[in-house]
Amino acid sequence: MSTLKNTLIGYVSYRGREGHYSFLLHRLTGLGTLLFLTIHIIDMAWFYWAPDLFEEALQLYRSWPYLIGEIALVFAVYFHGINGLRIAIVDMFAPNKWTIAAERNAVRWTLVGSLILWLPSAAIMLSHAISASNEAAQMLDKLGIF
Amino acid sequence: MATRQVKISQNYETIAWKWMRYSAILLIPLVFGHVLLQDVIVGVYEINADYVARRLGTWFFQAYDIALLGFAFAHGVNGLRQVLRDFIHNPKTFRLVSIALFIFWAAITAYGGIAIVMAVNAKLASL
Amino acid sequence: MQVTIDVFRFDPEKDQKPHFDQFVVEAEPVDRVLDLLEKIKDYHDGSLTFRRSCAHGVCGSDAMRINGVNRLACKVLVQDVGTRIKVEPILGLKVKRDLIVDMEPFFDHYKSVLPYFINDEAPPEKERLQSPEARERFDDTTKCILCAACTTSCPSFWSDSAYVGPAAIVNAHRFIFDDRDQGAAQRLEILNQQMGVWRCRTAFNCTEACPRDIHITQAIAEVKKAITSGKLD
Amino acid sequence: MANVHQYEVVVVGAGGAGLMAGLYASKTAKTAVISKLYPTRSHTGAAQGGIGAALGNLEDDSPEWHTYDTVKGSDYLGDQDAIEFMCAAAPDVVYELEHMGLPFNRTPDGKIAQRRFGGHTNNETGKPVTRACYAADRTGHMILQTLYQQCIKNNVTFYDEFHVLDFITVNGAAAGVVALELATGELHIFHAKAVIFATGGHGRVWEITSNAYAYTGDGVAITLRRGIPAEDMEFFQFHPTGIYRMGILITEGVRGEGGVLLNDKGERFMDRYAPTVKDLASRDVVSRAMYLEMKAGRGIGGKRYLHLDITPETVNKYAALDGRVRPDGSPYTVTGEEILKKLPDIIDFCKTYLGVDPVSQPMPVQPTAHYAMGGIPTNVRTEIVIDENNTVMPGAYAAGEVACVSVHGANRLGTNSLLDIVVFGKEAGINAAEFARGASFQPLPDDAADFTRQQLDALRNGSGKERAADIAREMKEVMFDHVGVFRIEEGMQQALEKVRELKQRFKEVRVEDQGSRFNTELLNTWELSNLLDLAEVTAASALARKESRGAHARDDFQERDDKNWMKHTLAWLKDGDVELRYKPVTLTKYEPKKRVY
Ligand SMILES: Cc1cc2nc3c(=O)[nH]c(=O)nc-3n(C[C@H](O)[C@H](O)[C@H](O)COP(=O)(O)OP(=O)(O)OC[C@H]3O[C@@H](n4cnc5c(N)ncnc54)[C@H](O)[C@@H]3O)c2cc1C
Ligand code: HEM
Ligand code: SF4
Ligand code: F3S
Ligand code: FES
Repeated sequence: MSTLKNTLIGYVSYRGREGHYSFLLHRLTGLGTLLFLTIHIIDMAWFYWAPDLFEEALQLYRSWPYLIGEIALVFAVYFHGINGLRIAIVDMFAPNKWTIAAERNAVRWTLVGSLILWLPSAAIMLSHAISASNEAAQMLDKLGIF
Repeated sequence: MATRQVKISQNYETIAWKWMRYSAILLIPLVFGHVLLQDVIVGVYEINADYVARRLGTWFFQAYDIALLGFAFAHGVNGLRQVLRDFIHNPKTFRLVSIALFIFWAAITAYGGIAIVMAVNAKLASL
Repeated sequence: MQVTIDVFRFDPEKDQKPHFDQFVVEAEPVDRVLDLLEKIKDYHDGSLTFRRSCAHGVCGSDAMRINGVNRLACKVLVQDVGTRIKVEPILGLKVKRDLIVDMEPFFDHYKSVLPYFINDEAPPEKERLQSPEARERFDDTTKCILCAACTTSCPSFWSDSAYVGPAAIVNAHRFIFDDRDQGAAQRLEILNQQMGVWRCRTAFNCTEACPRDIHITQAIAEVKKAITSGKLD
Repeated sequence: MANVHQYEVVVVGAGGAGLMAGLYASKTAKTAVISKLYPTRSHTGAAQGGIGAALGNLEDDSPEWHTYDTVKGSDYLGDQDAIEFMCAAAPDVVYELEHMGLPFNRTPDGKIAQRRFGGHTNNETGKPVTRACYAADRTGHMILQTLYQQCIKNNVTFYDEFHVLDFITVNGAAAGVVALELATGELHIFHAKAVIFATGGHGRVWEITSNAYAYTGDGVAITLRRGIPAEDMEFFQFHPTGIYRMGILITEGVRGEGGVLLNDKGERFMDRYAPTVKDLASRDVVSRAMYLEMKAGRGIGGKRYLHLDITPETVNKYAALDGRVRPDGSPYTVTGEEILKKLPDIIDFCKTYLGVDPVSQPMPVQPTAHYAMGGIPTNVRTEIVIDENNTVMPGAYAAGEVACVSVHGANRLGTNSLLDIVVFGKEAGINAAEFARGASFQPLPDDAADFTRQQLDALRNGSGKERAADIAREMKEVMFDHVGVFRIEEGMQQALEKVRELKQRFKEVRVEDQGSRFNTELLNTWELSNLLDLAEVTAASALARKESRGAHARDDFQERDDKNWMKHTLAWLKDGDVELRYKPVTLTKYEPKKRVY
């Protein structure tokens, strides 16, 4: 029996509470961030290793699908970071705060905190994109990417 | 009541666990600072080769980016290793995977690290 | 009132694959889910199998997944879950038949943490003295009834059944923080291994599931802390 | 052919008595403990209040007082040699449990904490005494866990989820047991030099009970079928405070901590029935008082329940009225928090099952079938005796609730059963191992598993005209109504006839499940056959006893009759009939007196 399959079934079918979903989200956002980070390190390094590719990558970063991904990434980083900090602090300094009431509250506040940071961030990013979109569209046209 | 003490040997698991948490505390300023600055405030539309060159030209950002690379990527790869550990049950296979992850981590870190360091030289050379 | 209840069925002697059977039974709002299962067994289908004994949440026989969450069937009333109920076996242990799973791996993990009092000094003639505060220190983890609701709600255990699981850690905690006991170092060494406390990702399902309201995640965190700090208080 | 295992000592049951026996027997003999439940699921885990031992940690106390209280509590039917033995052994065995790590609550100076319990008194003042050693309200849980932990530590061999169905005897001596492995449905023969029965009680005979589903009297039924009598089966304890309609137990510890019983008018009626100890009179007295209150229409709202009140206001009010003081002489008062601390599980039960918070509301309670004083007759060495001359069956032992030593006589005092299981469980383990050392295996008969197979085949091949669940329900109802707290001739006669009719109908029952793995329907049905046998023996024994004593209270014979009835009942089940004989009570120094509290 595949434990991977059963585990994934458990992840989605178990009716856990805040902790369950925060665990899933933490894992998902961590892995997502890692995927992005790996790509990001490589393409930024092209600045030195392969300047041509670097330019191309920069163009790619300015496409709409990428922009949506970036906005999601920012949320992922906020949530993962705040949630990770929450876990680290409770684990190391206040193990006795691992109680049902405190945990449920803390997870909710983590989400609220992430949103408070993310919503304005997302708005700013979108406004950048919109104001840049004319230029960008023209540039993209020229490069023949779309 | 006097505190009772025991001596427990600290192994890879213990260290990795602590590492995930200590790095977390350091990562907050590093990662959040980076994300806020590059993705939100400056924005990808303002970033180009020139910008990167200027940025890496300052010692501050060079150190910053090296710290970021060192902590975030190591943290992330160890995180990935933990996730994989959940699903790879054969100790031998897992050892191989760990080695592969280590090589992956070392290679990418070196690739990125060299770029950051060398970027300064490149910049200087181009002047 | 009428309750519709979907029950997970699997008889390895007959079935290739598991399926659900639906039963409609008469119930009172204060009936336990266990009462419904008994009713089904008595009047609808005698072959439905599940474990139970005390019927009031103290023996730990009947942990199962009720509407998606691990609960004791004898501690959930119809009024708590409504008139559509789905009952499945707990996750991560092999299903032997219907709602019965193989408990052996669970008890093996329990046994692996030296869940017994260790003190080789000759005891006094009367009781060993212990202050009420020292007794209070580990009170919470003495409540465990080994029902497995916690361990089988843990995502780390689903993906790797070699993880000792929250129940074993709870029972180790009960002795680690008992100031009469001298086996703490041995137990902490065991829990410091890859299959020990470090597999806990604080998913918290265990604590939410525990029918004895044990602060499991807290106990695990205290054990982690004892390992990293070497202090037992 | 069945699988055969050989052990010097086989223990049937892994509750407090079985684990203690297993722990001790395995020190010197090759031992297996067989249990139909995982050991930690045993009913010992449900015990709440405490274990009795005259440690005197909080106030003066002595084993002699404990002995006298137990003799009196038993309504002079208890065997005094056994009671003396148990009460004298009590302090040491409690210390032994503590040395095994059992987490008792503590007094401020670090000793084992004790609380009051019904029937336990200071013999000089007649006032209740703190004798019950406790671990919150889960003392039994802690005993069970601690003993199981010690068994793991000492590598005791377990056969978990093996259901014992028959007792093999050869040449009038024990030779082993036959068990069905739940996981496979296969039969196993355990060939042994000594067999210890520790299978617990049979409260499932009654409709409202505090007992587990597994409390089906297997041990007594198995031995009855093998020609061994059952002793004092008419004495079954009804605990005064079960949760209304569910029967879940509210420990006497609630009253020990100051809780009081109130009727519909808000009266503390126990004043009238037991002026000295009031709510802490022994269980038969309280249950009877409750019955009379309800019969007189003073049940809450005229219904069949009363209130048990542990709210701080009520406790403090009556503690002041009684002039109750703490050991240091200050007046006894409690706060909601203290109650929560001392009785966490009770509060949880009430919240879960009743939606009532006992810290602020009274609990609806009614008497609930609770404890079997009767059982397999044994002597003080826990050897099974098979007749009125106390003839011992070599190699056969019994301990715990399944046995009748008899330390509880006609009525058990709270906390004495946990004591009984550890003291006599230990005794059984030691004695059985010693016996095994000096004995050789009886030859195993070829047809050892045949009787078991016949029984199971009969269940599988019935006509199916009757449904087991209906029979069970009718038996429980008739037993609760007529062989319950109060009894009269006609009622018991009716019950006996009904049970016999049900036994006939039971022959038409058919088990639907033809599978082998985890065939719980088969085993549950077999258990029902045990309950029917025990119900019959109980009703017959009760009908014959024309007096009121302890838990056996008759409307038509209201007085105790020491002249004719100071004797133990022995009941044999012989082809569809119950044969009754009697044996004398062992007296040492306690002369029967009228019992007042
Ligand atoms: C709710 C409640 C509260 C109580 N509170 C107290 C208290 O405060 N103080 C006190 O002194 N007493 C108390 N008692 C009474 C006391 O707990 C029991 O009498 C005592 O625990 C019985 O122990 P035991 O070892 O005889 O049986 P159990 O602990 O019930 O063990 C029986 C064992 O036999 C096994 N078994 C049964 N049949 C078979 C079979 N056919 N094949 C194989 N195995 C079998 C079972 O699996 C189990 O392991 C209480 C009882 C109840 C129900
Ligand atoms: C912003 C600051 C960050 C903080 C405070 C943080 C914190 C943490 C902590 C405490 C853990 C351990 C969780 C546990 O053991 O239960 C963790 C796991 C993880 N982190 Fe981070 N992290 C941060 C950034 C990152 C980044 C940038 C990445 C990606 C490269 C990342 C990837 C991961 C991964 C993959 C895991 C493993 C997740 C799992 O086991 O489910 N984290 N993080
Ligand atoms: S810790 Fe709680 S959930 Fe886990 S086994 Fe013990 S009682 Fe059950
Ligand atoms: S659910 Fe599992 S991950 Fe930890 S907090 Fe509980 S053991
Ligand atoms: S039946 Fe005992 S816990 Fe549910």
